[in-house]
Amino acid sequence: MEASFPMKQIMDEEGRLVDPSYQEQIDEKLVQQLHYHMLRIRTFDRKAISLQRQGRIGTYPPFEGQEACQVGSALALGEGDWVFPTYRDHGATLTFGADMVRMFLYWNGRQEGCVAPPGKHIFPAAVPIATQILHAVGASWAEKRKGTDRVAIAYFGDGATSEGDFHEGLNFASVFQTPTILFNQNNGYAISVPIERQMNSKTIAQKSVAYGMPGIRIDGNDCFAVYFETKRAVEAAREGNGPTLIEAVTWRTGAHTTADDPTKYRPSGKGKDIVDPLVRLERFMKNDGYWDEQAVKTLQDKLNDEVETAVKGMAEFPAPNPEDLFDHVFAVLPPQLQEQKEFYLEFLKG
Amino acid sequence: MEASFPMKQIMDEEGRLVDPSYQEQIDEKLVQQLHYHMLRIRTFDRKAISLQRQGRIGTYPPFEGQEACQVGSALALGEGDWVFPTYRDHGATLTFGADMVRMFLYWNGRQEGCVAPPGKHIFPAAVPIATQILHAVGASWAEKRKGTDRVAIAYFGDGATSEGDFHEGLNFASVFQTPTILFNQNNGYAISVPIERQMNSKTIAQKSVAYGMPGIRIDGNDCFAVYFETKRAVEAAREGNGPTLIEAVTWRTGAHTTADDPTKYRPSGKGKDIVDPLVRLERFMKNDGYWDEQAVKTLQDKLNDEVETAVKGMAEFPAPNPEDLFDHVFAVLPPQLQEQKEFYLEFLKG
Amino acid sequence: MVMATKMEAIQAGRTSTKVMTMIQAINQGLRTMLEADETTILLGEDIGKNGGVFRATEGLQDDFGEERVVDTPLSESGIIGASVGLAVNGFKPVAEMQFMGFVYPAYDQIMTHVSRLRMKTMGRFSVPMVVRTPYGAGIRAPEIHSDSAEALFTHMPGIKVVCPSNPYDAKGLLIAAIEDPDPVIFMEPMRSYRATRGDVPEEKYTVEIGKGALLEEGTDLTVIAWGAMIPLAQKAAKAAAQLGIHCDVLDLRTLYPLDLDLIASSVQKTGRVVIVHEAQRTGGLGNDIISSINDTCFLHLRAPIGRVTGFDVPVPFFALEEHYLPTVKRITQQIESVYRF
Amino acid sequence: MVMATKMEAIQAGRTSTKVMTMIQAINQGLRTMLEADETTILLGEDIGKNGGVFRATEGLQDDFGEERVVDTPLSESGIIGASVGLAVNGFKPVAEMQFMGFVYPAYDQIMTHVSRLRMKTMGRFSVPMVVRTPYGAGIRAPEIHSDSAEALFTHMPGIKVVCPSNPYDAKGLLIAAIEDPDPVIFMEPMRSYRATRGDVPEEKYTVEIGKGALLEEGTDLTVIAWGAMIPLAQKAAKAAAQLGIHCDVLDLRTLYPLDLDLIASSVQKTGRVVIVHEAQRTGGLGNDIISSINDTCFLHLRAPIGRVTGFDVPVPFFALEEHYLPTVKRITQQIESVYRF
Ligand SMILES: Cc1ncc(C[n+]2csc(CCOP(=O)(O)OP(=O)(O)O)c2C)c(N)n1
Ligand SMILES: Cc1ncc(C[n+]2csc(CCOP(=O)(O)OP(=O)(O)O)c2C)c(N)n1
Ligand SMILES: [Mg+2]
Ligand SMILES: [Mg+2]
Repeated sequence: MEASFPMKQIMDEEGRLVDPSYQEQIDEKLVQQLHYHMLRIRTFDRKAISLQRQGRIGTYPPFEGQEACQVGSALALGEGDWVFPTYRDHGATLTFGADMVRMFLYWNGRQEGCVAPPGKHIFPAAVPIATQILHAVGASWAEKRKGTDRVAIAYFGDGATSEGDFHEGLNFASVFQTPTILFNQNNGYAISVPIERQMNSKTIAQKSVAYGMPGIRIDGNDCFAVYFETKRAVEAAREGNGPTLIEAVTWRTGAHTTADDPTKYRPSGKGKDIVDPLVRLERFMKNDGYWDEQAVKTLQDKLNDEVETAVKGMAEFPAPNPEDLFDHVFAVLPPQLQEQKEFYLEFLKG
Repeated sequence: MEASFPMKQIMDEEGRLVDPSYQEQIDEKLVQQLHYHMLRIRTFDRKAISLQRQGRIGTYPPFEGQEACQVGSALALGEGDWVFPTYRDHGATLTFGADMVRMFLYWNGRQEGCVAPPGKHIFPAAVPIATQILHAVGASWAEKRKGTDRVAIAYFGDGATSEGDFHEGLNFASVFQTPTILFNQNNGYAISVPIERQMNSKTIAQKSVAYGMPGIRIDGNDCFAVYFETKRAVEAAREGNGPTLIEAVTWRTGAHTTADDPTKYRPSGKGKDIVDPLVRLERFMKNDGYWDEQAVKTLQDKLNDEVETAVKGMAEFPAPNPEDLFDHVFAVLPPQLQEQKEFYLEFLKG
Repeated sequence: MVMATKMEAIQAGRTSTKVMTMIQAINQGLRTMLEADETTILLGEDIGKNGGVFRATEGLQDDFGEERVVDTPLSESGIIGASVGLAVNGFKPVAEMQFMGFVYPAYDQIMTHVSRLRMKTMGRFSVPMVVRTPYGAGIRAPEIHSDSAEALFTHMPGIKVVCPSNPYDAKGLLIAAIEDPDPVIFMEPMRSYRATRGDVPEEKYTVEIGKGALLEEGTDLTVIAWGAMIPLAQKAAKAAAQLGIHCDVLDLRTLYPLDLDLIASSVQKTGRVVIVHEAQRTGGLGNDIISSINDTCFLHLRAPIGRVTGFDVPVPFFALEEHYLPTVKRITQQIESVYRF
Repeated sequence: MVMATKMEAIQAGRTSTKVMTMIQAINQGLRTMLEADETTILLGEDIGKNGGVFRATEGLQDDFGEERVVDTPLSESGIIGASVGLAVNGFKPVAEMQFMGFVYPAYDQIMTHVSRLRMKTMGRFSVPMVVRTPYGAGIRAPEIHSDSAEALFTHMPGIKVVCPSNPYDAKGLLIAAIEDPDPVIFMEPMRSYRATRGDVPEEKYTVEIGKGALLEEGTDLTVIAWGAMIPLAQKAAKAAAQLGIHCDVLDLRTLYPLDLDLIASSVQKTGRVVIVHEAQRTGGLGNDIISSINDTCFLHLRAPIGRVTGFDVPVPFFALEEHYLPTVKRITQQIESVYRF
């Protein structure tokens, strides 16, 4: 069965195109875009880790190593599409247009971090594993019903495939032929549990067979494979051909979260041979004449500034307002909740 | 994908062996056993429907048309194995050794109907769809842990495959390589919903691919195919080779339950061409010289008697005891429940 | 006797009414909203071709098509989870859970998303949806088909819970629920589906969510109930009247948010209370009502509050359900004993 | 000050104790039962190699092997459902739900099988299992990681619910839970995992399920709490004492079945009550306690029962959690206001 789902690669570890049929489509603009966003979200990610260490934000789940997955897939989407991320997919949402200040706020325990920019269809990160898959199915079903060509993408990990909602989501998507991209980042671990103990199937892509759904396994550290295969799935969905399951094989370089210690469960050396997706793209850029040392330095400076500005934005953001505890539970506060709110605001005064 | 899961048949609709390699294993004893049990449970089933019509039992879900599935699979089990039925699998449990009086009691709303005979590992019928699959996985896992060669069989319908617990159950079974037989009766409908709207996959057997688990599709109206393929799966499980998913394609001849009207949702004529599994076996018996008209008549009389005696057993069973409302919730009644019980028994007196 | 709900209809000058059962009223409510609002979409198991196992959706797929009255796979979490996506993207899903005992597989979706999405996005996204579900015992249904699980939802912030006792309220509350900007659990007493009949206006109308009704007026004691327990409460009140005990009978109609003013004003008048519900006593909504009375009526209470509820056991197989359920006799005795305290 | 739990230890003549945190006591309790009973089997996400996200199972897989300390797939319904099968077939599963907010996907299995199997088979099959789960807010955890969902289980007949507040009780109750013939939800206040320390006997001992403890003795008012709220309740009682209000402080320890005798005897003495819990007020266990006091202490009550609870909102993101949670100040004020009624 594994044989039916070989891992698709467009660019190898050395940054060489292994599938020359893509040569033409890989132009300057795409390369720079991929590079810009991957570098940008990495800058964000590393800053977030250091903020957590300083106690300036809460527990944080880094995505380093998964930048090709997140940027490649997000760039394959259109403006009006819907994004349903997990807690580890803020690389994708930042690329898609989420606000960086609010991203920091989110990781600082602020609900303001769940509020997407106007017009942007970005759901709050799903914390209960696999639940967002159904939301993506529902939202894209709504687009289909409205007759638009918009799609939804659901991000989820290898561990998520064990939950009932993964299954119910894929079944709904296939039965109603919703325009949904089921984008799996197989980073080899669900916290400490390696994929071999998570499932007995050799691939995640083969799970598509259960739903009579197209499935594909790609090298998730190859930003071109991610970009073009996601784009293919998006186009199929737009054209009314229903959902696709994409397994992007990748690697989480760091800890599950800043509260996690991977040395407890990952054999030392495991993953060391994996070429970082950003390095891989840079090799390609160097090989193919896209690399401009000075421009990259300038870009890095600019990104550092952007991130620092966002950190400042977080710090200067209005303090948490206790009224927000009450005001958004219902469209209109029920009387007993109104009473609780009044009681509490009074309490705070005295 | 359908091609990878062709429907296995040993005997065709005319009662002729299509796979002669089974000739030797199909002996007098097996044929008579299959026939005896299929006739027996059909007699029970028809009686139950008529009891429901007379208001002597509650809503009843008939299994007519699925006798080959239920008898063939139950006979493939060993004494100490575990059976996890749905509400429609009392044909299987009766064959495996459930008590007929208690079966009637069950359908008359008596919890006494859930009490399996001593030593018999028969679970109460699962009402919430697909939940029992996990119980079968757990119970057979326990056997594996104890080092026995016992197995568990979980019965479930085509509709059940849409539930999260189906998925979580098959995943657990495959990850822990439990000795579990996942026996699906695909009778084409989940109440009113046809399989084409339940799933987008062409077969249920192909869902095994998602779990790296052996799967097979068989003609569920061919009692030999059911018997031998279940036996093969049971033996594999006993030998430590883990679980198997079996899709037995069959047909529910009657209504979903006595409260259901299939003419509302089944195109008229649909299923009319399906040869009843008992008729099919009888054709085989006639073809192959196993048929003894007189003996079958005698058997039918005997079975009628057995069923009538069981009905009497139900009627004469001690009346429901209100104390049973309280006494089995915990091993020891907590004080507040004890108080509620005392209050109520007092209330009943006056 | 004050029939508050009928009064409302009459006050509003609605004359074109028809006598119907609760199940017919629900069917009409759904039809009304499918007609009135294009975004209304019905989802559930067997609700389409089959018209629902209780026929609540009978005829609706024929008239509104398979895209608006959708037979789904057998997948409760799927139904609710997909409805979240539909609801945030412009639709008004009305999802049917075939029986309340089958809502549990969807509990996670309701608890972690349906109820919290507005809060966590500060209103940027919301989930205006209705979960319809038949509940309760008394019709000799199989195991798990008779649960009464309101307290699992009244404890869940962000969700409203509604439970009509008669056809008029059923239609009016259902329409109000579908029009509500927030998610509503709509509990239908299946025992009353065909057992209750009454005048129901043919046009569109609403019964306000959050408002109970005073069904009978008395001075001595307040009986508080809802849904399938209302007819029993009314009969018990009648029996008590013959003993000289005159009761207010309150039909809560909405279980969250509770109509605390109605409860307080009645209890402050009578000083005595009997609460009736068929769910288990421990953790049942009766406890919340007692607490609210503790908060608002402490100095008015003349006797401990009495409760007639299901016992703290799983809803039994049907041979024993008559022993589990409150009965008119148990309620009457409780009224008497509270009165004589 | 009466330290009931320590008293028990001393009375039993246990001298070999060690000061440890609650998480260490839980780890020891698990180890004790893995040693004492071969059928004990631990299941959960990340409990093996990783030793649990809070290190509750640290070292146990190393010492007892992968067959007895099992890392499962990410599948809560799977864990509980498989445990049902293990439990009926001779094992004692101790399942960990990583956080209480992740028990909801398993709610169906717990509600329809774990809690009902003994009842429906009249004892032929039973499900002796323990579901361990960290609960509660206050440690700046992400969304859904801070729920306090006891009321969803105390309302479920057939399940016991236990919640220790200190290391001694944690170990003793955990062992009692594993030895119990019925299923037990074992709630661990994660905020107290490392914040509470105390003497814990090294040997095997149990704390009886169903019995609360009187932690502080007073005459004026009864403060009732459990789990992570106990340290706050104790501090508030101390603050109240400085105002001349002397409180009984009850640690319920078991949430179902409640120790109604303990509650009644204290309230009949003091006549005034403040209940503290961090779950939402509506539907919270506080309501059950109020009802039981209504039943047993009506004539003794001198003031409406006060409550300090979470508000009726989802447990918020952590920037607001200090506003959601009861505080010593809120409790102290409530004690005062009930006392001055
Ligand atoms: C329903 C549920 N159970 C458990 C958790 C705790 N948890 C958070 S992340 C995680 C592992 C997820 O693994 P995977 O899906 O592979 O995603 P990754 O973290 O690798 O990106 C777990 C168990 C949760 N968030 N939700
Ligand atoms: C969780 C749950 N949801 C809904 C139901 C109601 N229900 C009972 S039987 C049934 C259809 C089951 O179909 P299938 O699995 O194909 O089995 P069959 O009845 O055909 O034997 C449904 C929806 C249920 N029992 N449990
Ligand atoms: Mg992962
Ligand atoms: Mg079926």
